Amino acid sequence: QRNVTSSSCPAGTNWVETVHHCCSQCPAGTFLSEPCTSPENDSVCLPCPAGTFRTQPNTLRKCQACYECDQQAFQSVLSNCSATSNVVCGCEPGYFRSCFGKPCTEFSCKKCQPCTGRLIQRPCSETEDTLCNSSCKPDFYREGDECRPCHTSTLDTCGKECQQVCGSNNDQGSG
Amino acid sequence: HLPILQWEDKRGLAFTKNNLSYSSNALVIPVSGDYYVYAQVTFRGPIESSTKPNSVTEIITKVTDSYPEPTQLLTGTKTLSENSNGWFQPIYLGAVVSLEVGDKLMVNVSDIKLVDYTKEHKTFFGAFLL
Amino acid sequence: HLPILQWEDKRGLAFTKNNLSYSSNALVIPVSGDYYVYAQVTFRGPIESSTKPNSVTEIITKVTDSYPEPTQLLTGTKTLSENSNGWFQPIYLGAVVSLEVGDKLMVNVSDIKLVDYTKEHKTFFGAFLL
Amino acid sequence: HLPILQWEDKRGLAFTKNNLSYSSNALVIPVSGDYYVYAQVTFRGPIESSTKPNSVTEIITKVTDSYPEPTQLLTGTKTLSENSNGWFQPIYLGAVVSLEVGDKLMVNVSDIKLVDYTKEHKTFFGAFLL
Repeated sequence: QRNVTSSSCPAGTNWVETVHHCCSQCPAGTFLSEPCTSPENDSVCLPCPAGTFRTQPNTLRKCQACYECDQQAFQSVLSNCSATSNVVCGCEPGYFRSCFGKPCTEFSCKKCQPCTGRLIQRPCSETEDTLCNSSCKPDFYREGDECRPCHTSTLDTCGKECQQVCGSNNDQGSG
Repeated sequence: HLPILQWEDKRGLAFTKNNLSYSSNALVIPVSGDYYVYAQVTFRGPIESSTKPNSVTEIITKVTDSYPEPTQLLTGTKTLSENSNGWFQPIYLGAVVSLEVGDKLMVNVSDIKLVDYTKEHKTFFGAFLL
Repeated sequence: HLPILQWEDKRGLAFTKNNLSYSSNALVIPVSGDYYVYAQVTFRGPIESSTKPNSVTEIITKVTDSYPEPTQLLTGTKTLSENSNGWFQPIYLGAVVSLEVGDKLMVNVSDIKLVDYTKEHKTFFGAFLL
Repeated sequence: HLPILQWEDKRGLAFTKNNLSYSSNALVIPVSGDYYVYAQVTFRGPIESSTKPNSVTEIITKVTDSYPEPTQLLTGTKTLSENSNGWFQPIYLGAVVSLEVGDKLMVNVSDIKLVDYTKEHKTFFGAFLL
């Protein structure tokens, strides 16, 4: 018998060393339970047990263990693990992905910034934090890099910026 | 005692053989001898709970019928200097220890909520007879 | 995929034997069995490139003819809290994995420019059959 | 040279066997071959001395009659970003090295005052023949 080596197996088959045969690949979602021993008696493939998967045709003796979403760190399940696909994780509403390097295989879920007192230029999404408008909303005045509501200001706390924004309102209010 | 980790012993990369068995969170030693015992725990944060830990600890422990208290075999403890954004901290431990048949090996951690259990190749535990 | 490290396999402390061979960046498994596989990568910075990384990752990966995708066997990932002056961060990984003849083992890293390749005793990779 | 650590070789978890002996701070290799050599050192601070170290280093070294200088086999070096309050930093090293009968293995550290020697399961050193 010509010495068939792994590199010369026909398409759809893989070399299985333990039986020195090119055996049919098991379809995605299954694994090689028993290798073929002759053309008549082909590979025996079994479904991946729960919690495991194979995305591709294979002659592996086990399936891969599913990842889990890090629900204690605000991750959510976008799609469950199936026999042919791993779990896909995202972030809970109100959180966005902060990647640890590229590609973004590892990420932590960070709280979206609230843009208090500002208009939202771009809402928080799965992959990006909220983008706040740089200027304050009406009836809010700038204090450092924060926007504060006019109604919380008092005569002695209402500085120049505050008076410009809230001052005219106060006159109307007290008029 | 510190919380004990639970492990997968069959699916994916996990396996047991040569009568080394896994039961109630412990590897059970089938024959007396010297074993290389190892474990890695990847810790990560922040998590919901408010308190930010200042350190993480992993301990490989032995429990034996011949002594009422666990014995700490290997310990890795690391202080955390990371700030509030996401952090990862792997701790690897491994060494040769003399064990008796029936001894049980476990992995304790300072805070189970900080353990990254999401991927089997980030947190693992094993032993082999020399 | 993440960049793959290249290794010295003959000079200095490096060697291969018992038919465990090294070719195109991978250790090639000569006989099926359980192997203790290990690697340490020392990462260091800063380097000229502007962006300061917030983490470093090392992954020992298996490639096999029986499956079209690599399998991640062991992963060490660490966030960097160091400030802008010089930093070093070693990551060691080691565990027992079941391998088939012909399987290839490689080490991937998050950023090859951050790897300290200057001294053979700081970054190393190996495997032995149990 | 960097300071050399001293080790306990009999009491507690410590032991030597198969003619691997310990004398004057070194493991002495009884038979030529490939050994898996490993060590963990837990560093901790602050200590009274004023200067706060910015890094810690652990090196497993070989001394041999056939060469007048020590050979560095494995090195783990880590910068410290921790602030002034208490810190812990474990460094684990392990790999296969080819050794000759009579070779001596030692562990050097950057600063012996920073080594946590208080518990045998935090700082340890060993080797076994493959």
